[in-house]
Amino acid sequence: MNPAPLTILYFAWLRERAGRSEEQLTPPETVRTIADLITWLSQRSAGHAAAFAHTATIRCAINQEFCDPSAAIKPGDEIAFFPPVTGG
Amino acid sequence: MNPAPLTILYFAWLRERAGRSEEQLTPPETVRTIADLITWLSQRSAGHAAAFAHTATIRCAINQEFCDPSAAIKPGDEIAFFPPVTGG
Amino acid sequence: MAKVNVQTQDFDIGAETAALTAGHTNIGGIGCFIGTVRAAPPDQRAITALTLEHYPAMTQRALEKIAAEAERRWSLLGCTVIHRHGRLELGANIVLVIAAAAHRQAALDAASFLIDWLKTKAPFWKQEHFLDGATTWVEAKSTDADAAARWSD
Amino acid sequence: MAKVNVQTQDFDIGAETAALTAGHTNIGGIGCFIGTVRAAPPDQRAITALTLEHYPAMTQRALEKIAAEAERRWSLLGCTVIHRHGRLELGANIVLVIAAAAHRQAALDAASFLIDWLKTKAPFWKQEHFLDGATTWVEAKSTDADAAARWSD
Repeated sequence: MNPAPLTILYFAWLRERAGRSEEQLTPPETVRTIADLITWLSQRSAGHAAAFAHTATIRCAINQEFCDPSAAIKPGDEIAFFPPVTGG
Repeated sequence: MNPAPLTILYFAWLRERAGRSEEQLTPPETVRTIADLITWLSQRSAGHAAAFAHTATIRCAINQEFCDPSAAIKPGDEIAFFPPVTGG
Repeated sequence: MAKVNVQTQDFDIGAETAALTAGHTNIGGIGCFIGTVRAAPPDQRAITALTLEHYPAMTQRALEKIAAEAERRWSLLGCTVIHRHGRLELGANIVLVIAAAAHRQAALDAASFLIDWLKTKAPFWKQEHFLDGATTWVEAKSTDADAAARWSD
Repeated sequence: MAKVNVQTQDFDIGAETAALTAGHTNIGGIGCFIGTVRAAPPDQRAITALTLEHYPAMTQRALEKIAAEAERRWSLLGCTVIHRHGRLELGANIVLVIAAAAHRQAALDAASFLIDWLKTKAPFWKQEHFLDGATTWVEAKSTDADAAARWSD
């Protein structure tokens, strides 16, 4: 049985640069953390590369909780990438 | 011509103790400050004496502006006595 | 110029906020405070209502001075102060302050300042009514003087 | 439990305040903040509107956590947080926070806390619309991070 895919979400200018708001992907087993995932995603298209070009301004969440790039991911997780929040 | 009388106003528990909310009085010329006026008023009745018994908790205003007991008074002034304010 | 009202009737924070902001597009934040008649804590004598006495000839002017000071310190784009007097039942509104500014910190700080200064510089006196018909005058709190002193004269 | 809404439609501070306080007699103070869409300063490019994007699956929960933290820190007797999303014109309401407590300082501090944490911990992103149809994403301000940091985690 294959592992459940990740759901990857993009918001604000990451969504615009990536050219998509959501995708379902199953990265290789070597992708263990958010940082690994960013490296892997960046190689998928020019849009992905543009979205992840400035890692210092990218924030992320796993299953709707903010997390650090060092956070571990597991099959089936919902991973969201976005700029620092500007609500209120 | 006689000098214009002072208008003396009492609020809250000073009003209740003095048994009046307002009176028109012309003190002798030796009454020059609020402190002098308090001393003079205290001798007018038991109610006045009770109203002014605890000078530390009495606040005052001359012509609708807060003032100190050392402030000078002049004929025709509106002098108000009251406890520390408790609005809001 | 601030709107300052001293009145017996209740106020409507929605209507007051709408009036304050109408036609403005440079407001980014609005800070408000409402003070209400609170029941006594369980370990104290039960209050049924308050009566707010004030010094009519002085109150309006005193509140206008406080509002003008807030407008000056925080460059407010709008300011409303409404204080009720007379008998007020448990849960009733007593006072409303609203401060509108370009940025949130100014709006919130100005609202805090308005209520802190109002507590020590506006000529109102609260009388508590108890269940048995007795009354007592509320004593000024040193904590209110301390709060007002945060905003030096 | 706080009332938390994420919605496109406008809110009514009068109705929200009334709902929050209905039936309570132990509330002494209500602190509120409204954030609104502000025109750009004269020396900057003119804004015509904002679009607020958010992360639907996360927003409600993030706001509930912030509100629960405020309720815990200040023993609030009521708390409401409403945040709009979608396109919002100049002058429109964006966000409302209300905190009710026994005493005014708690109510005002909790309202400040709510908006400060919301600015850095709720998944919303503002896009500015300009007169010529161009758009840009608003950058996060370091002053917002500083304001949120006043209330340590």
